[in-house]
Amino acid sequence: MADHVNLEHATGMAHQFENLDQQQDADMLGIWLFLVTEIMFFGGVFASYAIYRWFYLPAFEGGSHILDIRLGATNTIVLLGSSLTMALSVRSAQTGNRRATVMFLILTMILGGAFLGIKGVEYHQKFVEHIVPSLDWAPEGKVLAELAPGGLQHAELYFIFYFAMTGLHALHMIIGMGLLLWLVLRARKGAFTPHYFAPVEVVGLYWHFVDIVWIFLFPLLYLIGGRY
Amino acid sequence: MSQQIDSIKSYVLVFLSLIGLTLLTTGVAFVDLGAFNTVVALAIAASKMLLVILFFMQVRHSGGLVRVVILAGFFWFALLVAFTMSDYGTRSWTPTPVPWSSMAPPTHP
Amino acid sequence: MTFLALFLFQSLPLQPEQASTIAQSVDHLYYFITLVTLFFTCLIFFLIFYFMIKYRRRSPGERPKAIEGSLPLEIMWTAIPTLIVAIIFIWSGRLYFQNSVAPPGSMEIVVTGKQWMWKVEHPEGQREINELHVPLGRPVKLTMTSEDVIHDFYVPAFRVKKDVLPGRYTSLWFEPTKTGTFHLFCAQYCGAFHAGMIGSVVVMEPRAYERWLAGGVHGESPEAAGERVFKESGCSTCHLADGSGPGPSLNGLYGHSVKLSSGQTITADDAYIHESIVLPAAKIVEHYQPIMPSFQGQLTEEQILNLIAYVRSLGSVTGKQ
Amino acid sequence: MSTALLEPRVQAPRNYLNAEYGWKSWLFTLDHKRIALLYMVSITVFFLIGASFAALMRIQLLSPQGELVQPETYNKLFTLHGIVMIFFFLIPSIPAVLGNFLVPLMVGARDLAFPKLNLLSWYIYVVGGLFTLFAAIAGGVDTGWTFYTPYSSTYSNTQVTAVAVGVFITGFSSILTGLNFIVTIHKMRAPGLTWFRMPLFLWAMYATSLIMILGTPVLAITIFLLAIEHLFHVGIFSPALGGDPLLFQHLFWFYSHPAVYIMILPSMGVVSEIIACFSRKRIFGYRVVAFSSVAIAVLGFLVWGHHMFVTGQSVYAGLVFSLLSFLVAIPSAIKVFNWTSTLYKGSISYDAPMLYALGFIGLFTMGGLTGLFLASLATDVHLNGTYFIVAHFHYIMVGGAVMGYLGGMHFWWPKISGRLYPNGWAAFAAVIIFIGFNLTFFPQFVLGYLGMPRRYAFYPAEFQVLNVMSTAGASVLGVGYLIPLIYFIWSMRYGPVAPKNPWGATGLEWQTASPPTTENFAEIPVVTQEAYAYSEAEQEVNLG
Repeated sequence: MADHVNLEHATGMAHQFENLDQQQDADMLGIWLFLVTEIMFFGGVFASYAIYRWFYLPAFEGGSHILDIRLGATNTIVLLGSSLTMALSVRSAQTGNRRATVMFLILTMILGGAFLGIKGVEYHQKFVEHIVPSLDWAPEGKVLAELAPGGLQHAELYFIFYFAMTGLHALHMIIGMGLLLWLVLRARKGAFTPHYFAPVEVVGLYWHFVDIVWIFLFPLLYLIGGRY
Repeated sequence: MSQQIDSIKSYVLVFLSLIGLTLLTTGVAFVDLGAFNTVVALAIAASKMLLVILFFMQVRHSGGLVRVVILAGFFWFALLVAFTMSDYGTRSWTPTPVPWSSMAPPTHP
Repeated sequence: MTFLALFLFQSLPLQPEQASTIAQSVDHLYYFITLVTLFFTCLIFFLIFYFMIKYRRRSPGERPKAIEGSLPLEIMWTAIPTLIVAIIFIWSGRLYFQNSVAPPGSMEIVVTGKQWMWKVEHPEGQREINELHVPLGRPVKLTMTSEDVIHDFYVPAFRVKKDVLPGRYTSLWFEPTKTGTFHLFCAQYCGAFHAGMIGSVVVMEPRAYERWLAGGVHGESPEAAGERVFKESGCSTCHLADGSGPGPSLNGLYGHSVKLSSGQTITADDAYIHESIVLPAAKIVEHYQPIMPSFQGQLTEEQILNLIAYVRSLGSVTGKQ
Repeated sequence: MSTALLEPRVQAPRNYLNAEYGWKSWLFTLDHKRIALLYMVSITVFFLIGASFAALMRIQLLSPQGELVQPETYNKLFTLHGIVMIFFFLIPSIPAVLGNFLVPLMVGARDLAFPKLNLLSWYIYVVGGLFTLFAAIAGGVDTGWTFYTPYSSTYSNTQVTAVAVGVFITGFSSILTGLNFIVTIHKMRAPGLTWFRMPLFLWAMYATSLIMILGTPVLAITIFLLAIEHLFHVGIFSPALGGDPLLFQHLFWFYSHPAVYIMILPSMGVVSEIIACFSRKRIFGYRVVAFSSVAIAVLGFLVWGHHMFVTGQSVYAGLVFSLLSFLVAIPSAIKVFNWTSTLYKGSISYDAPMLYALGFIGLFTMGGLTGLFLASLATDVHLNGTYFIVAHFHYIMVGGAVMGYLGGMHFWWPKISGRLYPNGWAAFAAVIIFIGFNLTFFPQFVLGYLGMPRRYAFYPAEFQVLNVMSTAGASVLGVGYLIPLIYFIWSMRYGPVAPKNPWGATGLEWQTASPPTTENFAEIPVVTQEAYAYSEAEQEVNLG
C-alpha cells in the first residue's frame, strides 16, 4: 500500500487505478458525464424559455430590442477569445511548456473577468432603466413604449428569464474563474507534466462548455425577431 | 488522451471562424427574414458549438464512448423539449371550451 | 371465515354508484383490467409456491443443471403482455376521447374554484356555493376556472374529474342517469382546507329542477346586485373603504383621475373599471402591488356591469382617495 | 455506531472496520465501504423520521373528523413524509448503501473511480438533509412533495424555500453517485469481466445511474426556478404574469417519474442476485433481464405525462403518454417472468434474503399491474388523485424497493459486518412485514376506487372502516420494520463470525474476506467464468 502512496505523489496516479491511461480515461469520462448533467440543467431553463417565447413572441421581441446588441456581441467575442486561450493553455500543458500554460491561464482569467465586467454593466443598465422583475419593475419612457405593445406582464416574464439564464451563466463563469486560479497556483509549482495534465484538460472542457452555453444565449436572448 | 497535439495555427483558425460566425449572426439579425431569423440564428449557433466541441474540446481525437455520451446529452434535452411541446402544441386541437356567453377567450392557449 | 367475509363485504361498498352515462363503460374497463391483474398475480403466486415446494433444496450439496434461458418463452411473455396492453390502450383511449368532448347542446354551467369552496353559476344567473343542482337526463357541460390555486372538480359517482386551473378554462361534462345526491370532492391539493372543499351534486327530476330554478334570487337593483357580487367575489376583502387594504379604496374614485405606477394619469371610467376586473395587471395604481387575481370568466358581463354600477354609486361618497 | 462495538472476542485479521479508529477515520474516510456505512446510518435516521410522520398520519385517519392534528399540520405531515421518504431514504437507499459497498467489489476494483467525489456526495446529502430538517422544525412545509405551483410559489407561506434548497442540494449527491458508478463500471472492470459476465446488480446500478445523470439536473433547475418564484414573487409558473402551472408539472415529472425507476431498479438488481444464489441457478434469460433494466431506464423518460392526464393536458399528448406508459410496463413484466422461471428446476433454500426476494416479486407484481389502471386514460380519470394512487406507489415503493433493500441488507450483511444475524428472527420479520404491508395498503385500493381523494385530513364517514383496517396494518408493518433494526445491531456485537461465503454465492465480492480489507483484493482477480456459475460443471473452478 505504501508504494502506491508515493507513486501517487510522483506521477499523480490514484491508488484505485492500475495505470495512468485508465485514470486519464476515467477523468475524461467523468467530466463529460458532468457536462451532460449541465446540458440537462441548462436544458430545463432553455426549454421553459422556448415555450414562453412561443407563447408571447411580441413581448419577448420588445424585451430583446431593449438589450444592447453591441455589448452582447463584444461579450461573445471576449468569451470566444477566452476559449482560445484556454485551449492553448491545455495544449502547452500537454507539451510541458509550464511558462506558456501559466500565461494562457492568466489570459483566460483576464478575458473571463472582462466578460463579467461587461455583464455587470448590462445589469446596471437594467437597474437604471427600472426593468428588473419584482425588485424594481417600473418601465417608463422609451423603454415602456417598447415593452407595452407585447403586454407588460409578459415583458416582465422575458426579463425574469434574461436574469435567470445570464445569472446562472455568470455563476458558472465565477466558479470557472475559481478553478482557473487553483490551476494557475498548481501550474506555477510545476504539478503538470506531459504525462499528467488531466486537471487542466478537465477545467478546459468545463470552460468550453460555459462558452457554448453563451453561444446559444446570445442569439436566443439578444437577437429575437431581428432589429429592423 | 489525445496524443496528437494540434498546431497553434489550427486553434487560431478555428477562433477566427468563430468570430466570423458571431459577426454573421449579428448581421443577419438586421435582415428581416420573418420566422426564419430564429432558424438561421440557431443554425449558426449550432455550427459554432460544433467547432468548439470538435476542435477546442478535442472530441475529434477522443473515443466513441465520449461521443455517445455527448449525443445522449443532446438527445435527452431534445426528449424534454419534444414531449413538452407535444402537450402545448396539440392543446388547441380538440375544441377548447367555447367561453361562456361573451367572455373574452382565455389569456393563452 | 366466509361468514365474516360476507358480512364485511355487505357493509363495505366495493364500488361507487354508477350515476352517469359513462360510469358503466368506465367500470367495464375497470373490471377487465382487474381480471388481468388477478390472473397474472395468481399465476405468479401459484408458480412461486409450486416451485418453492417442488424444487426445495433436498441436500446441501445439490447442484441443479444450468438452464440458460429459452427464446420462445421470452418472445411469448413479451408478445402476450404487449397484446393485452394494446387492447387496454385502444379500449381506454377511445373511451377517453369520446368523454373528452361535450355533446352539442349541453347545459352550460360556470364553476369557479376558490380556496376551499366551489362557486357555481347557472346561465339563468342562479348562484350556488358547494352545491350543483342539475336536471336528470340532460348533458351538463362545466366550464371551470380557479381564482387562486389548482383545484380539481371530482364526482366519483359520475367517474369524471378535471383540474381547475387559474388563468385558463378547463371543462368536463357528464349526463346524470340517476336522481339523488352525490359526493363532490376537490382532488388536487390546494392548501389548508383542501379536505373541506367538498360539496354535493343534486340530480333532480326535470320538473322539480324547474321549480327549484324559479325559486332563485331575482328582481334585485344593479347597485344592490353589484354590492352583493362585490362582497361575494371577495373584492371587499382587499378594496377597503379607507384604502388600508392591499387594494386601493374605491370611494370617490369614479369619474376622478388616478395616478398609475407607470406615471400615467387616467380618469376612472367604465372601461378602466372593466379592464381592472378582467386584466388587473395591465394598469396598476401607484404604490400598489399587482396581486389582484383576474376575474375573467368568473363574473358574467351582467355582474361586471352591476359592479360598475356599484362603484359609480361609491363615486359620490367622499372617502380617502 | 462507534467502532468500539466491533471489538471482536478473538483478534480478527485486519479489515476495513478495524483498520483505523476514531471519528476522524469515519468522517474523512475515502474508503467506499466506510462511506456506504455512513450512508446506511444516515438513511436509517431519515427512514425513522419519515416513518414517524406516516404513523401520525395513520392515527389521524382513524376517525373521519381526524382529531389528532389540525388540517394544516396534517398537510405538513404528509408533505414531509413524502419528501423525507423519497429524497432522503428511497433514492439513496440501495445505490448509496449497497451500491457504494458492492460496485467496486463486484467490478473487482480497489475503490470507485473518484473516492473524494464519493465522500463529497455524502456531505452534500447530509447538508441537504440538515436544510430539510431545519425547515421541518422551523414550521414545516405544506405543499406536498410535488410542490405544485401556484400554491407552492405564491399561496403557501411555509418553509418552501428552505426545503427547496435542501432538495436542490441533495439532488447533486445522487448525480455525483451516478457519475461515479458509470465511470467505475465502464473503466475499472477486472480483466475478463466483460459486460455480459457482470452480475445483474451492476446492470441495475448502471441503468439507475443513467437516470440519475440525465434526470436529476432537471429537478435541480425546476426547484431552483420555484425557489426564485417563491422568494421574489416573480411569475415564472404563476398565471398572474402569464406563467403556466402545467409547465412546472412537466419539468417536475420529467425527473420524478424516472426517479421512481431510480427507486425500483436497484431492488430488481438485488432480487436477481438473491434469486440466483438461493435457487443455485443462473438467472433465466440473463441478457434479457440485463437489457430490460436499461430499457426501463430509457423508456422511463418518455412516460411522465400519465401524471397529468386530468390537469388539462391536451388529449393527444394524453394518448401518446398513455401508450408509452403501457410499453414501459413490458420490461418489468419480463423481469418478473424471468425471476419466476429461475426457480424452475432449482434447489431452493428459504433463508431470510430469499423470503424478502420472493415477497418482492409478489408485491411488485401487484404494484406493477395496478399501474395498468393508471396508464389507461379512462380509468385514470376516475382514479387520479385518489387513494388508489397512494396504494399503487406504496406497493411499488414499500412492497418493492424497501423489501429489496431489506433483502439486500440480509444477503450482504455477513460481508458488510463480518457477522451472521439470527435466521429465525429474520424469517419472522419478513412474514410480519408481508402481512402488515398487505393489510395496510390493500384496503387503500378499494378506498381509491370508492373515490376517497388523497391528502385529506378528514373524510366522509363511509370510508372509515377501510381506513381503520389500513391503520391496523400500519402498526403491524411498523413493528415488522423494527425487528431487523434490532437484530442487525445485536449481530454486530454478539452475532457468530461470518465465513467468507456463507450462502455459497458467485460474484467477486464473495471472494474477499468478510468483512473485506480496505484495499478489497490482495491483487486484482481475473474473471474466467460466466456470471452465476452455480451448476455442477462450473463448481470445481469456483472457490465457494
